[in-house]
Amino acid sequence: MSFLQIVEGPLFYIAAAIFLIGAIWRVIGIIKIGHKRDLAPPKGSGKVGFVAGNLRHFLPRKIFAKRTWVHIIAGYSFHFGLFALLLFAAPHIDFARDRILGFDWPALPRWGFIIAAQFAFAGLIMLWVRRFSDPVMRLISDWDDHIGSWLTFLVMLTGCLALQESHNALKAIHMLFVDVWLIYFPFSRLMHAGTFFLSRGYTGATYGRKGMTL
Amino acid sequence: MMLHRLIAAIFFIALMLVSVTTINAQSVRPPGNAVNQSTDEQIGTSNTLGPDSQSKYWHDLRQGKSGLSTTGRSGGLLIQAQGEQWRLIRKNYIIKYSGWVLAAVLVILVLFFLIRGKIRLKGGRSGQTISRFSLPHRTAHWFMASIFIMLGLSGLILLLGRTALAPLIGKNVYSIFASAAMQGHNLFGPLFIVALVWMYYLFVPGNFFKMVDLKWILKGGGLIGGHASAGHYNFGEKVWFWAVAIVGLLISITGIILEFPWLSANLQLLQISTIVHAIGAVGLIAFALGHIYIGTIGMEGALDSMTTGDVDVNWAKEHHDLWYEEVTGEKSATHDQGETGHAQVYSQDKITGV
Amino acid sequence: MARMKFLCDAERCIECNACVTACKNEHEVPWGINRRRVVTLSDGKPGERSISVACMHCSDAPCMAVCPVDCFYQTPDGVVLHNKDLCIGCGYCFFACPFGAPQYPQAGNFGSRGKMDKCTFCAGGPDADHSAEEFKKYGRNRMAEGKLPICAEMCSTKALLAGDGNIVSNIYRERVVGRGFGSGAWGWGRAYPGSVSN
Amino acid sequence: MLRKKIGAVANGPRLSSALKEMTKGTVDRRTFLKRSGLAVGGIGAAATLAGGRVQKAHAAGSDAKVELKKSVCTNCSVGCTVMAEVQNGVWIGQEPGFDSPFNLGAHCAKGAAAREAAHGDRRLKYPTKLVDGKWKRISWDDAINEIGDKMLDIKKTSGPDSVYWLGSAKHNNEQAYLFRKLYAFWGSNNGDHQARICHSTTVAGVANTWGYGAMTNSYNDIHKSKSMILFGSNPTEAHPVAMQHLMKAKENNNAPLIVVDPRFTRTAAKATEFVRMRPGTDVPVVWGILWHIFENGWEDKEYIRQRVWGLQYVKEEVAKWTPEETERVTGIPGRQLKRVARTLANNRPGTLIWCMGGTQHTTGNNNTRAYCILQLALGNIGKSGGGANIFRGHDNVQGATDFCVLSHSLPGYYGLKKGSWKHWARVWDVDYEYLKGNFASEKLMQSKGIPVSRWIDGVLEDKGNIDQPDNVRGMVFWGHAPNSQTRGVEMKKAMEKLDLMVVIDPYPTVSAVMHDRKDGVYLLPASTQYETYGSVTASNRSLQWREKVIEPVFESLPDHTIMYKFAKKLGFADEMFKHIAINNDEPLIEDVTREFNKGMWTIGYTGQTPERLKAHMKYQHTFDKTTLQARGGPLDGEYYGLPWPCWGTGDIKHPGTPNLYDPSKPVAEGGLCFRNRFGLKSPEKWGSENLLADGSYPVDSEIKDGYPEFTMAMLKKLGWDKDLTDTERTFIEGLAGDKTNWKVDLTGGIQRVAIKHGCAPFGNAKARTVVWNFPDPIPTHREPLYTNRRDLMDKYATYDDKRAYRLPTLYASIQKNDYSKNYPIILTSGRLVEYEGGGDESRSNPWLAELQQDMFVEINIADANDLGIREGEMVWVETPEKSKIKVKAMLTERVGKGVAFLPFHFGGHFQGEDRRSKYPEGADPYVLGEAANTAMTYGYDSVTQMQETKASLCKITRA
Repeated sequence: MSFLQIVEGPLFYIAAAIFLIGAIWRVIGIIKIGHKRDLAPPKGSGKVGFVAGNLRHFLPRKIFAKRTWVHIIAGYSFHFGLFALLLFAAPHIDFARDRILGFDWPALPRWGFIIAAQFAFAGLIMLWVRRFSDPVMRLISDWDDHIGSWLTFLVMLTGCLALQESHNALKAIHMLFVDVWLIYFPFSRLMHAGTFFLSRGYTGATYGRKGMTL
Repeated sequence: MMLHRLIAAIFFIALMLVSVTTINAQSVRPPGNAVNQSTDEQIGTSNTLGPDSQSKYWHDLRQGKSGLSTTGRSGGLLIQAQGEQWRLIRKNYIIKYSGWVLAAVLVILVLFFLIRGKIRLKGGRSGQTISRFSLPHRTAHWFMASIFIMLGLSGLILLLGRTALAPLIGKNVYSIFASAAMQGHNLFGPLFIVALVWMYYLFVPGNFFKMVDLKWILKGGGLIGGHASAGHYNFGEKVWFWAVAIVGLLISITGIILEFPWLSANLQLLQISTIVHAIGAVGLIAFALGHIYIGTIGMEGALDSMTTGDVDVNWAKEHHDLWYEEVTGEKSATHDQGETGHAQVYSQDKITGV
Repeated sequence: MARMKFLCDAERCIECNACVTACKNEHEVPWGINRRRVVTLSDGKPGERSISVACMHCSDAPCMAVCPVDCFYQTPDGVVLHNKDLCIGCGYCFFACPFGAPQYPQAGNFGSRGKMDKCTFCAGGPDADHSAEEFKKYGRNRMAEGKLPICAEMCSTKALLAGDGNIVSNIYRERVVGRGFGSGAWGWGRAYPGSVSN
Repeated sequence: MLRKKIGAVANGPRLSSALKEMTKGTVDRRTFLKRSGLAVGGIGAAATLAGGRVQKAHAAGSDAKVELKKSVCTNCSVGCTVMAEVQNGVWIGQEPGFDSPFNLGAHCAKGAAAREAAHGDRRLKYPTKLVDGKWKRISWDDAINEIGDKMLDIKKTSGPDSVYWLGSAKHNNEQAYLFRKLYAFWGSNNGDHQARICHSTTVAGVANTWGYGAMTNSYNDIHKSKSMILFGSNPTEAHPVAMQHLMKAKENNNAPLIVVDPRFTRTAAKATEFVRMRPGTDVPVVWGILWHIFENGWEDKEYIRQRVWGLQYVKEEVAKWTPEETERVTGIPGRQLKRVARTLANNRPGTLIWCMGGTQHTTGNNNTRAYCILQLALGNIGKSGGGANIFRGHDNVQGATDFCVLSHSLPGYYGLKKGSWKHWARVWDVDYEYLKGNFASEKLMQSKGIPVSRWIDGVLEDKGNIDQPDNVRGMVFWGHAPNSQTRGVEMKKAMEKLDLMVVIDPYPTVSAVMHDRKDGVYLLPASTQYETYGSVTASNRSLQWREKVIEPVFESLPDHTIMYKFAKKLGFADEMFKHIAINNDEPLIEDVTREFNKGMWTIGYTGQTPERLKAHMKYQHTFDKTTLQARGGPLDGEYYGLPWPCWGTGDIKHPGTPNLYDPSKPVAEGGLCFRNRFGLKSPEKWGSENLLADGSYPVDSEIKDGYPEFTMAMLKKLGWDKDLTDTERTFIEGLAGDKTNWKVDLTGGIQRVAIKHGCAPFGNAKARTVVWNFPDPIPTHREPLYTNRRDLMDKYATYDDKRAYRLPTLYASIQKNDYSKNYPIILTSGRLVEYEGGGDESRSNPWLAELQQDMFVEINIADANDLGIREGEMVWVETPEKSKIKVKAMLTERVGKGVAFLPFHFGGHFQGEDRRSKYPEGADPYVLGEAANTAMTYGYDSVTQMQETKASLCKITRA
């Protein structure tokens, strides 16, 4: 069995299983915390607040937008770029069809792929640069943040270096990082990808019950 | 100042757009063969052979005369004579000298470090800092830096890999590197342009040359003839800035041409582009080595300006006295006489303690 | 050892494109890639001449010299071949080749060219002779079967000659003598410098 | 440091070998291209991903044995041998057929891509019918039943002449013969094929001059020519492999190559002299040349005395064509024609070649006869290296013509007279009365049917104006591209008026999409000739035997199988296939060959038995590449492909006739003289002169002078009847006794005896230069119907309107209108090397389609500048009949000022509208374009109804 076969075969499935189980475990853990008892009768709906909280936070607040516009643009650039890459890159769709789902959907053309990658890279680099050059960010960042950023960066980079799709070695390296990333994901801040709904929703729900509009 | 920067930035972008559109315009021109020279229809025995002698015919071909073909974009061209020149320039000059140039710069830096050592702060660290680069400045710088390194490394692998790398790791493995390098290079290339424009916009104020720079040169940047005064940027930094801006522009334009080959049907343009691109890039990399040296191990306290953005007051006084004065209104000890006339008084809160 | 050469007799080439389709048919070259093409000069005017052109398998091949991954090699017969496993599609061989021989699946955005494809003198590539891999990447290996390139073999007017340089130049010389007037053979001096020719 | 570096080098190979495994496999480029959307480079690029390609790669990898099959290219008439490599029933490659004396391994673009034609994935895949505007798949049985019922219904209500059987030059000889037989048994003469619109004027003109209407020599014989003159012929594009032979003459003999054409064609580029003429002035050009020849006494006087009749009448006409008058009409300077004349006179024997540029005119028959007269005056006919070398268009158009898939004759040019029918009834072993019973009337049985060029009028013309009971109501397009015919706009109307349209073809053809019908159209997939076998006649009259390369692909069936199915459905299969074995609905090809061997006495298709033809293919390598004669080997002395006439039965082993009318050989060894076909004396009006040859006869002839054609009576008179065998004598006596002539003697006895005594069975006569039974007995110039030279109208006006072939035909009533103001540019058309015919097959071949992706019009640069048109722009080309096409402009000096040229292979667009969506799914050709003939105008030859495609008028405007 070649190295590539291992990293995109058994190792990938193991990593994916750890990812899934870990993520579910994390989410259950959060849900199990429950919410604080209301001290007064709720004035509004917690459910509406949950949704509103999630939606509202997608829009940057004016007061922050002015000061941290680089951060905000970089954040959107990175996240949208990454999702476009992840979900609509032709090789990814092929992989998903052949190894996981069994069906496929339209892919981005190659140039679309590359533009998405450029957005993602630009965003990620800016975010990471900010992480060590902004004193506040530097202070509140720990190893977990850096490892998460770097792992994501390496997954993206190795993926893009393998764009020619002619050398299995490049693909194998990419897949190796993917596997590591998947294993690392649920136990790190990368998990924010799944939990930010809950936290934003929690806050939103609290506000909702208190009758605050966001 | 804001207006100044905007105009500069717009000019910069416009220049790039123009360069791209001119390339494009070339491709919509009728090909050379569409321009017919009407020859008088000859009623002679050779009325099927045309007016030219055989040898002239083949000679013209050799010089790149083209015809018509049903296949391909450049199908009409038979012999492109300049390919050979391109190959020779690449082989005999670029590949040959770029390695030497980079190696020489490294050697000089090592020697310089060995001889001169780290430039220490004469007064030591004061413990007080002064804000030199804002967060956006730093973000832009590091954004550029990371992309520059990516491009530089991948570019060098492609340029020198066959000579330097392939014999070490074998053709098969090297091909993997080269493939990755090419994909990476093509991917990060456009980001370089984004970084370049952004950086230009942020850094262009203060980077225009002034009289003080002449004095700085005469004093060899402080190496000879004692302390050389400098504003926010000294002459060396200004040169570096303009080198990045201008050479970077060249690299960007040629890079676009190479990255989107369909923009131009002109093979010669592509060939010239690779040459300009390579020369410019090697030059910038060499310069960057110096920049990195002086920013890190070469000078105490210099790196702070790009990490925290705050530099030690003593560092500011020693290396950018005029700027220090400008910001604080305070006369620095090392300052040359008679240069403070225009300095304005700034409030004390520009200086922050640790 | 024979030194393989192509020679196109422009006095005979009639731009029937048989060489082009014969090549495509033999090697299953995809749409958009033409390992061989025919160029007509002075189209529609007195002096019109056509020349079939592909990789000329140069003696000192420029493509070989510039390839950043060194994927080219020359067989003992003088045929210039390349290894597609190594090729990274950078396009440098196309810049260097005097005859525009290298072809790429798609010269698209962001430097995407795909792996270079060019005339192999019907001699396949580095993979095992007659293997499915070889066929897929380089097409048929006629040389290994003891046959000459299909384009020249099928040329409608026998304008395109291929084979051992001595024989090819003898045939051509005889023709030139027979015609009573001659022309320099196109591309010959360029592709095979220093070799005996017309 | 240094040590470490060395270590790294040593490490290198280890590292690389460790990674080697990873570098090995590559991602399948096809799937990658598909997914990443890189393949959006047009339909062609997408198609390279389709399944068709993969099959070969698969086969190439397997270890099954590779078989070599010999077939013959199905494009032009050169007859190039296609060597097919077949593995596991898959055609995996082509090798050059070096043994073939015709092509010596060479191919043009089409031949080199032949494999794609058979394995192509744009083929019609199963029977399909149009239902409510949508194509619906049906079974073969349903298709035959539905079509057959409809035909029988039409026959019942309107008579058999209301179904039109349009055959093909793509059929092999056996299929062509069966097709001719099919519509004879159906009971109509309304059948025809492409020859009508390609060389019918040649056949009529040439046959009426010296006997047979075919290429006199061969492509290979051109090797011996000392000069070559081409009229309206562009072999570099139409017959590329033929150029090989021309080049040989040019290089080895220093033979001047003269091209007379309105365009500076690619052939002209290889010529030594190019004569640019005004389209439609062939007769003046020839007379202009002959004027100099007669003026200087360069004609071959002795030859003319012995073998040519009537030249003094021609001289009178030629005398009118002084250099000044010639230049006024043709635009060619007198001194150039003088040089041409001198060149031809000084370099004898010279060959004269013509093609569509000469034939497709309202005066086509005049042109062809003029060419013949030029060659006769120079004494070039009947000589090796000379001859009238008429390059035919399709691979078997010579054969299909010989089997008379035409509306005016029975196989072998027997005509439609009662005797002709009776002859064939004997061959077919059916009763004459039975055949007659199938026809509407005996009169219609013996009258010419509607020619293919006029089927439109057969549909659209007022019923009362047609000489048959009803209009044409059902059309069968059996291997015919409608876009090869003029008047596209009216054709669309005609198609829409029909009750039934049947298209039988490997490809849907433009017939499938040209009209806006909602139903009543059937597409039946026929196999290509690579999927069946049989004989095919090349332009030089040689027959070659094709092997079956692969089994029919998809649901396609060979044409003869489909014919049998129809015959069975229409109720005459038993009679029609009486002596032909049927195997699973497929008639046995060899039996068909043997059957026509029994009846084709006139032109000597009798000696070419299947066995002999197969042997010729097998021993191809033993034939001389110039003389075509086998040297040694089992076929010693025979000529390659037994070029007809191959006299007598196969048993007498006649070697075939390499060059017609060549008296330098005994008849038994392929020699001949001119045929006695027009009686013994010319009519009174033309001097009542003796037409028999004078002192010229084939070597070893026992009659040392001219003689009439052989009959039993003549044999008896000469005392040669005692050489007949008993069976022969019995048959002859039983047939018509002394009146029995060489053409109807089914035993071949008369031929055998005549040849035994060194005589040609068809007599020994003079060629006639005055065809007294034609509208213009001496070829005369008449301006095209649409002409912009109104100043020539008084002297060179066209014919009066007339009736021919059951239909009224217009001449003067069109020419009298002056369109030259609004339509100032002369429009002509021609071929491209990559495509053939209507182009459906070649435009569906990716290798070829890639090379010519746009329909274009060649416009002279000066005209284009006057009109404000630039290179590559779209333009409208509109003709006086108000039909117009939208095409790309190509600015070139190839066409002269005032002339525009259209290639005619495109189709699928109609007056600016792209009709790709109307094709059955997956069967649309890669390349579509406007059909040149959509715009081409009315105009038909006065003898054969050949369409006028080479000289019309148009205006060109920016689109």
